[in-house]
Amino acid sequence: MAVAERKTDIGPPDFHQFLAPIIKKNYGKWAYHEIPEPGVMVHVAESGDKLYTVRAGTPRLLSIVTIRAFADLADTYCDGYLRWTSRHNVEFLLTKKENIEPLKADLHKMGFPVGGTGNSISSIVHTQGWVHCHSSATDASGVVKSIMDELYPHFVNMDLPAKLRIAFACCLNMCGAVHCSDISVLGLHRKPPRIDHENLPKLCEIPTLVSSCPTGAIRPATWEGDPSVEVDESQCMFCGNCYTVCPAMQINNAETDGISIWVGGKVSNARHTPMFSKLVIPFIPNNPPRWPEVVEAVVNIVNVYAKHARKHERVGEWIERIGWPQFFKLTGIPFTKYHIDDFKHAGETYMRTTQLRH
Amino acid sequence: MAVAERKTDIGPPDFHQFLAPIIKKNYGKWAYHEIPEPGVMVHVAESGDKLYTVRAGTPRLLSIVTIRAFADLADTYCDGYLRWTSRHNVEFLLTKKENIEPLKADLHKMGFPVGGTGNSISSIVHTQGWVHCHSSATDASGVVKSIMDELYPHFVNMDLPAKLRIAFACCLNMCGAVHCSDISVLGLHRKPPRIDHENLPKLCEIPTLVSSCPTGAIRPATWEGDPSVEVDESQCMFCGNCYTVCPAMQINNAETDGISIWVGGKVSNARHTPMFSKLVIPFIPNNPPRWPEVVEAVVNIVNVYAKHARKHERVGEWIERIGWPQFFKLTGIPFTKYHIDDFKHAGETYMRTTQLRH
Amino acid sequence: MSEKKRATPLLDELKKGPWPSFVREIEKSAETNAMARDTLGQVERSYEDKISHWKHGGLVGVMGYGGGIIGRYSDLPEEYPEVAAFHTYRVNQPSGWFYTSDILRTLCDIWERHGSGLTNMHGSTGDIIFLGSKTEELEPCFRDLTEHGFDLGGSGSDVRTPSACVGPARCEWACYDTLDACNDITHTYQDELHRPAFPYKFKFKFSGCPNDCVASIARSDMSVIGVWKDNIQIDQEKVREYAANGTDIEHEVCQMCPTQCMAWDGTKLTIDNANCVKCMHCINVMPKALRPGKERGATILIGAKAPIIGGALLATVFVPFLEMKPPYDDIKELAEAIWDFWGEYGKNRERVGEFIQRVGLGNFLEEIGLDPIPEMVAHPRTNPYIFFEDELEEEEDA
Amino acid sequence: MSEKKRATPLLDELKKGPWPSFVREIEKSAETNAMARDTLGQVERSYEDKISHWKHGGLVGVMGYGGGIIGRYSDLPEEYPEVAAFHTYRVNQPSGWFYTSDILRTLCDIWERHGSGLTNMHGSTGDIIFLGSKTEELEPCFRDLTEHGFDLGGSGSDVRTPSACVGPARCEWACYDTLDACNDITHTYQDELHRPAFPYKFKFKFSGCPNDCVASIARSDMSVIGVWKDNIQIDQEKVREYAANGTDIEHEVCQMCPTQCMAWDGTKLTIDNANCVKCMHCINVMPKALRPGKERGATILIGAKAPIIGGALLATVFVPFLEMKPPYDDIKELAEAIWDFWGEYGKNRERVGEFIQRVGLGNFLEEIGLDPIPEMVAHPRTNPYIFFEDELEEEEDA
Ligand code: SRM
Ligand code: SRM
Ligand code: SRM
Ligand code: SRM
Ligand code: SF4
Ligand code: SF4
Ligand code: SF4
Ligand code: SF4
Ligand code: SF4
Ligand code: SF4
Ligand code: SF4
Ligand code: SF4
Repeated sequence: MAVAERKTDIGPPDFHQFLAPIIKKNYGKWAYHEIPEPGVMVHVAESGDKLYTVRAGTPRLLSIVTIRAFADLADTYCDGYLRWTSRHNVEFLLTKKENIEPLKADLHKMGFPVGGTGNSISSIVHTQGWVHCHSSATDASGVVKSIMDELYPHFVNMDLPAKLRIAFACCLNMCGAVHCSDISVLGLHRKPPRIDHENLPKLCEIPTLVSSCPTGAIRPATWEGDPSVEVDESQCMFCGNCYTVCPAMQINNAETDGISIWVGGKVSNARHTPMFSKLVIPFIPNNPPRWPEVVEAVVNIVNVYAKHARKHERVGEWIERIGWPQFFKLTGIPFTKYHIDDFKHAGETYMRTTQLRH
Repeated sequence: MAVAERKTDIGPPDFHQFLAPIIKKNYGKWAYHEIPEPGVMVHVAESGDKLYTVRAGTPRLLSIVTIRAFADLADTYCDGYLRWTSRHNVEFLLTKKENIEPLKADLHKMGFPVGGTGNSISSIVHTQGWVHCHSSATDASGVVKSIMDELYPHFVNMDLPAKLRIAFACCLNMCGAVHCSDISVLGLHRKPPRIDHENLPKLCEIPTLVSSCPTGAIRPATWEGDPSVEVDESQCMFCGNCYTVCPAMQINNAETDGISIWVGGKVSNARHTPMFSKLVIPFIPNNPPRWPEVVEAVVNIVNVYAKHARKHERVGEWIERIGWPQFFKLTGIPFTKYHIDDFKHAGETYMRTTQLRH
Repeated sequence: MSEKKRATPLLDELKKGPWPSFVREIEKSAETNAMARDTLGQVERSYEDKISHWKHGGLVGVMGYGGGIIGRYSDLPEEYPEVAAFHTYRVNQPSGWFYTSDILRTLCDIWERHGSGLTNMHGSTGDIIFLGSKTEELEPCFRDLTEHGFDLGGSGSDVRTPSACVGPARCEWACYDTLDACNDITHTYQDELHRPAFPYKFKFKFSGCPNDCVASIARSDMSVIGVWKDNIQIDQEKVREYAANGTDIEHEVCQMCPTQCMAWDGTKLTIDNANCVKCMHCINVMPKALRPGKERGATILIGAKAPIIGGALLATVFVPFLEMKPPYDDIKELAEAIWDFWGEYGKNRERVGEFIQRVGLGNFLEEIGLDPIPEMVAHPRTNPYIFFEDELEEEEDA
Repeated sequence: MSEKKRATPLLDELKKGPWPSFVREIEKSAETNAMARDTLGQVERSYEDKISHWKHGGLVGVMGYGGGIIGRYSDLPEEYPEVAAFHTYRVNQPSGWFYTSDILRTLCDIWERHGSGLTNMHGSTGDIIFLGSKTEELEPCFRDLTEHGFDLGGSGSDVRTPSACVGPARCEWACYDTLDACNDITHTYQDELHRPAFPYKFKFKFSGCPNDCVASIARSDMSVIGVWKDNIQIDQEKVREYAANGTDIEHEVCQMCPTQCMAWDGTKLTIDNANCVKCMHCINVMPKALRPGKERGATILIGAKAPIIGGALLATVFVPFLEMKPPYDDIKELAEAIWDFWGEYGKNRERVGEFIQRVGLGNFLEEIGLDPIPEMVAHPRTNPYIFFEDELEEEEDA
């Protein structure tokens, strides 16, 4: 009986029911927008209607207590209409210009900064870390919070040459945009998996496990008469893919896990085509609760970029203009053999021209 | 006795003995050069001395009869001093300006065109073909002669947007600059090797042969009880490397061998970094003695380039500016699946941006 | 239930500073919710030990679905019993992440009844994440959700929850209706979303223009990016206004155009539209003066992914321009043709982008019935290793 | 000896047209030389059959040398007996291909005595090619050559005949003495050139500036390309002269500079030399006005090759700037360090460029004792697959 009533495959609710009347009316008929101040946008419709957006940063991990408070603010200032952005910011959608200031004041009181628009640093796209994931080489939320505390002025101001997008991921699965961000902070393991031979045959399919390794480091083997695997440690680059497919391949390691820093990726097709992020700091040890070395490294890169890039130049575009040697020089980051690619298409990254600055 | 006198490892003769006195005097002290007319250069030394160079095209394959004739010309006009260039042209090195015209007249009489300087098409760098090599999928000298007969005006004039460098090779070994030329003409095989099982074990080492195949198409096998190899024909892309290491893997095939055309490579570091040539016509059958389809294809590309490129723009730079879709449109060359890379780094050549012309 | 609030000196450090604190968020829920309380405890413990205390999930889920729930267990269940099981729901968000205050309260009420009271707004793929549920609550919570109009998103080897930029709801540059396309595709593929039957995950993302505000070109197996075919619309008066107000049009606009197809003579901006690659830069800088053209549609790109395991990939152009009108049959046909071929020949855990590289783009196109065109490649091949197969077949036939 | 001139109707077609004809060249020798006569015959036969009639060479050579001769046999020896064996000599050219009429006549006389009278001036690697010798003539011809000061070049898995651009002998841009460097290196490595002991061939090429007139960056295992470190020398008066004579300095020079580091205000050209990448373009366009700087040397690049078998490679920067003074010890040390490592671990028929890719540039540098610097890469790695080996070692030591 009860089972018969069970609804499935209904899909997400139709978004139309959540659109404000001004949006329904001017849907697809917006003429232009302006950003009168950080965190505030006005979109002007062909009809002349004006929609004001107030954007606030969040920690992404939200208690229902906070969500209800946002709902209350929306009721007070914008007839209950709000949305989230693709970078975890909340946006209040106002029709009354005079509501902007009081809304901002309330958000400020609640501790949510208004900003993230235009040439600013928006919220960091990030992942679970020690709050939820079994693979994480570091925490996510804590590192992100520590970095954003320092970059806060760049969130509430629009004082950079261009948008600067930061992403964080706690392991090589890179659940987010780490592979294509202006600055990326990436957790990584640095030890081969420890094999739990006892439980391996019960928990994992050996052929799947063997084929999961990108470098072919895992081979079938027997352990005390039972089927298991062995790892050629010299071939392991600690990607953790074996651990993803098999819990008996423990990759986490409190002593050697930590963080790497990458720069120069982008997603948009504006000016330069999309680019991957490139390694700049291979390793910084985990130093909770505030990861000061990581914060310092990110702030340093932001500062050097802010000082040297031209208007509209994203981090990767700026570095392409000045050249990587100059980037390493200006930031004072040492260049090591780890920076030189040695994966599948490594040869494509070697410098194959004499065009160098001397 | 006789053996004792035998000289070895003496190396090449010291070039100094072949340098004209004006060169010795101004060695490393040249100030600038000019190209007063096609095929004639004047290099002015800091001392004010002027060295005139008259450059003439040759078929590269030269009889000693011709070389002696060049020697005679050098005696007559420039005290016996001459050189060859890295593209098979002969250069007479004059100190007397008044000797330029008579030298040009003599060369003309002998059938050697003066030109190849500046924004021209210089001689084609090429290989042996049916004149000497066992691997050749086509002749070299005949194709080159047929093409240069048509491009002759671009050798004796400097009427192109930039230098245009053509290379020819008769097989995938590419003995020359085919992989990095503005236009390349490349002989290719299109059938898997025919295995001479009878002689194979005598002529070839099977492990070397097996490992010679870039796609792993060759496997050890037995043939009538004797060791030999087999070829997985679906994996063979006809590179001929097996034939290079083993004569029993006959790759030449009169019916299916032929020619492909490539464009957009360059070597110099001027403006754009060096680039590889890219495939534009996958296959044209061999049609001796004058390969009219090949000649037509090359002339078409030269004409379209001459018409559309900007000054100083090499072929590859021009195409990068207008985009490959436009190149195929302007030349009328059809785009096929063969143009899409499917070798090791193929994915790196896919279009990974929305930046397209519509 | 762990009643006592434990001391969390390390996490307390993360309540300091101007950026809003996730620790405070957990604490807010912890005031009334024991799971949130144990979350705090276990995370503090991770901060001490510098290691995750979560274990793999195993097969948990709701009846009849193969995805939508990520199973999770504590490796310290005795110390933090309330989070011994701590699964997440991926609740499929409405297109464009639009909400009303009412619907948000409805969601909060459901999550108050069944879980930790902690969420992610949103997960990286775009779902509403309900963070931390006990195994026995999975089915009841699911019922509560569907009764209020929500369903689960994807996980595992299925269609993943599609997402879309704000599009025509607020953005003047949207070249098609991203929200509708996302909603339509999501509803069409409910079965593929809930019942994993692919070699690996398959993500759709919809951006209204080449700015790509949902990062689709980097993060989706099928990336649909709005674009126009005709000329950029110019309001010369407004261009002059920008110039008067301090925009350096020569340097900020013309010289930064990737194809250098613009010219500014101090009073008039000219665009050689045949060479414009629709990068958006000039429009981004002068939104009042320039607008995308009127003949609008989308570019379809295939195969982006994060690095695991063959290396990260950006998506590849498959269709330079497609009109985007409901019911979006062209896109669906393309997706289904891809699934058929990849579904049959893709290896386990091989994303479609990696599969294409393995079989070769040319072969892949042939199999799914799309003609090769030069727009699909940055440049033609540079190596001479051509498989002349047609030739062979022709001759075998003869 | 085949006395009769055979009919060659196909080749006769190639005597027509304005470009000098190789057929006429063969005919010139054929008037007095039977081998040349049979060459004509066999090539005509190839034109009829559309196939090469040459077979592999086997091991032919001169005493004590492992290279310098390419063996060749006809597959129609009965029809063309004079070319039944038709080997080539690679005679090491003088640096820069400089000759006097006398030395050319000497070479012609030698070749008249011992072979077909046909040559290539020059082969693609740079050698003087004597085209077509019988086996029994190999040793006598070699003696004749060495007695007149010539030696053989390379073939097989050895150092190949180095070559150099015209350099300081005639070119105002030569940043080092290409001719001397080439000559010095060739003489230093006579043993490596004549006695193949490497995994595969190793080519040196010397260009005096980044125009790279011997294509070294594309065709040599060690490419030595001249460059300067300081500022481009400008003669502003001459720049104005070019402008007056029609050079569009803004468009032809400044806008084509790859780093956009130049500015022209109508009377003065300024160069931001810190951002100049020494591409040569501006100097090429205005040779009277601009000259390379005064602090000169060379960039050393390693590992170019044609496609067989792993795909073509351009050379990789190893040393951005090296002073180039005899006896060129730095270059020699580098070459020898490379040979040591590649010689020991390179596979048969693996060029050094492919070897570097197989072992990884980072590891390779470590083995040959060169520090990694960012100039060696177009950009740092984009994938996160880092082998943290030092870390492991350190800890194992501890
Ligand atoms: C709200 C949001 C879409 C959504 O549906 O949620 C959005 C909205 C707008 N984007 Fe975006 N973008 C949003 C994420 C993105 C992303 C995705 C990401 O960051 O992960 C990108 C790609 C980033 C990248 O390249 O790495 C993105 C690249 C752009 C660009 C191109 C910037 C560039 O020069 O590369 C523009 C144009 C501009 O800002 O000039 C743009 C412009 C805009 C405009 C001005 C469009 C408009 O006319 O309304 C919107 C306000 C931008 C602002 O914040 O200043 N939007 N935008 C997203 C807000 C994220 C946030 O909270 O910060
Ligand atoms: C004689 C020779 C060197 C030698 O030792 O033999 C030579 C000599 C000169 N080269 Fe070269 N280059 C010579 C082969 C090359 C090559 C190699 C090749 O073609 O295989 C290249 C690289 C080609 C490529 O990129 O694919 C080459 C790229 C250049 C360039 C750069 C052109 C560009 O814009 O990319 C210049 C600069 C210029 O011409 O403006 C140049 C300039 C020069 C100058 C003007 C240098 C000078 O001041 O004397 C010389 C006369 C050029 C002319 O012919 O107009 N030379 N030059 C070679 C003549 C070949 C021939 O007979 O045609
Ligand atoms: C929750 C979320 C991160 C977050 O905090 O937001 C997430 C979490 C996990 N991802 Fe992810 N991925 C999430 C978005 C992504 C994205 C971003 C996106 O979709 O735009 C990516 C990169 C884009 C892509 O798909 O390539 C991503 C690439 C991966 C990978 C990489 C392998 C691959 O090529 O797909 C894995 C590994 C796997 O699938 O086994 C992975 C696996 C996982 C697992 C299931 C861990 C595992 O080994 O099984 C994580 C569960 C964590 C947990 O305990 O909750 N996750 N994952 C995101 C989903 C939330 C949502 O539904 O909204
Ligand atoms: C004679 C010459 C072509 C010409 O007509 O000029 C030539 C002819 C041959 N080359 Fe070459 N190569 C010649 C310059 C080149 C060059 C150009 C260069 O050196 O600048 C290259 C490309 C650059 C490079 O080294 O990568 C070149 C790349 C090859 C390859 C490709 C494999 C490789 O990676 O090295 C082979 C295959 C082999 O080595 O087995 C090859 C093999 C051959 C063989 C020996 C054929 C074979 O399979 O054994 C050819 C003998 C032909 C014959 O019957 O005489 N030849 N060969 C050139 C040498 C003349 C000279 O000494 O001056
Ligand atoms: S990035 Fe890794 S550790 Fe972090 S949530 Fe994704 S799978 Fe888990
Ligand atoms: S961590 Fe990665 S490289 Fe190491 S064994 Fe596991 S799958 Fe292989
Ligand atoms: S390109 Fe091939 S066929 Fe031509 S000479 Fe070189 S090895 Fe011989
Ligand atoms: S021709 Fe090339 S691909 Fe074919 S079998 Fe021989 S080596 Fe392999
Ligand atoms: S992707 Fe384009 S259409 Fe969509 S929100 Fe961003 S700028 Fe607007
Ligand atoms: S959209 Fe981009 S490519 Fe087109 S004109 Fe504007 S800046 Fe240039
Ligand atoms: S490489 Fe440079 S130095 Fe040598 S000839 Fe060419 S232009 Fe002159
Ligand atoms: S040499 Fe090249 S990079 Fe340097 S200023 Fe001249 S054009 Fe620019």
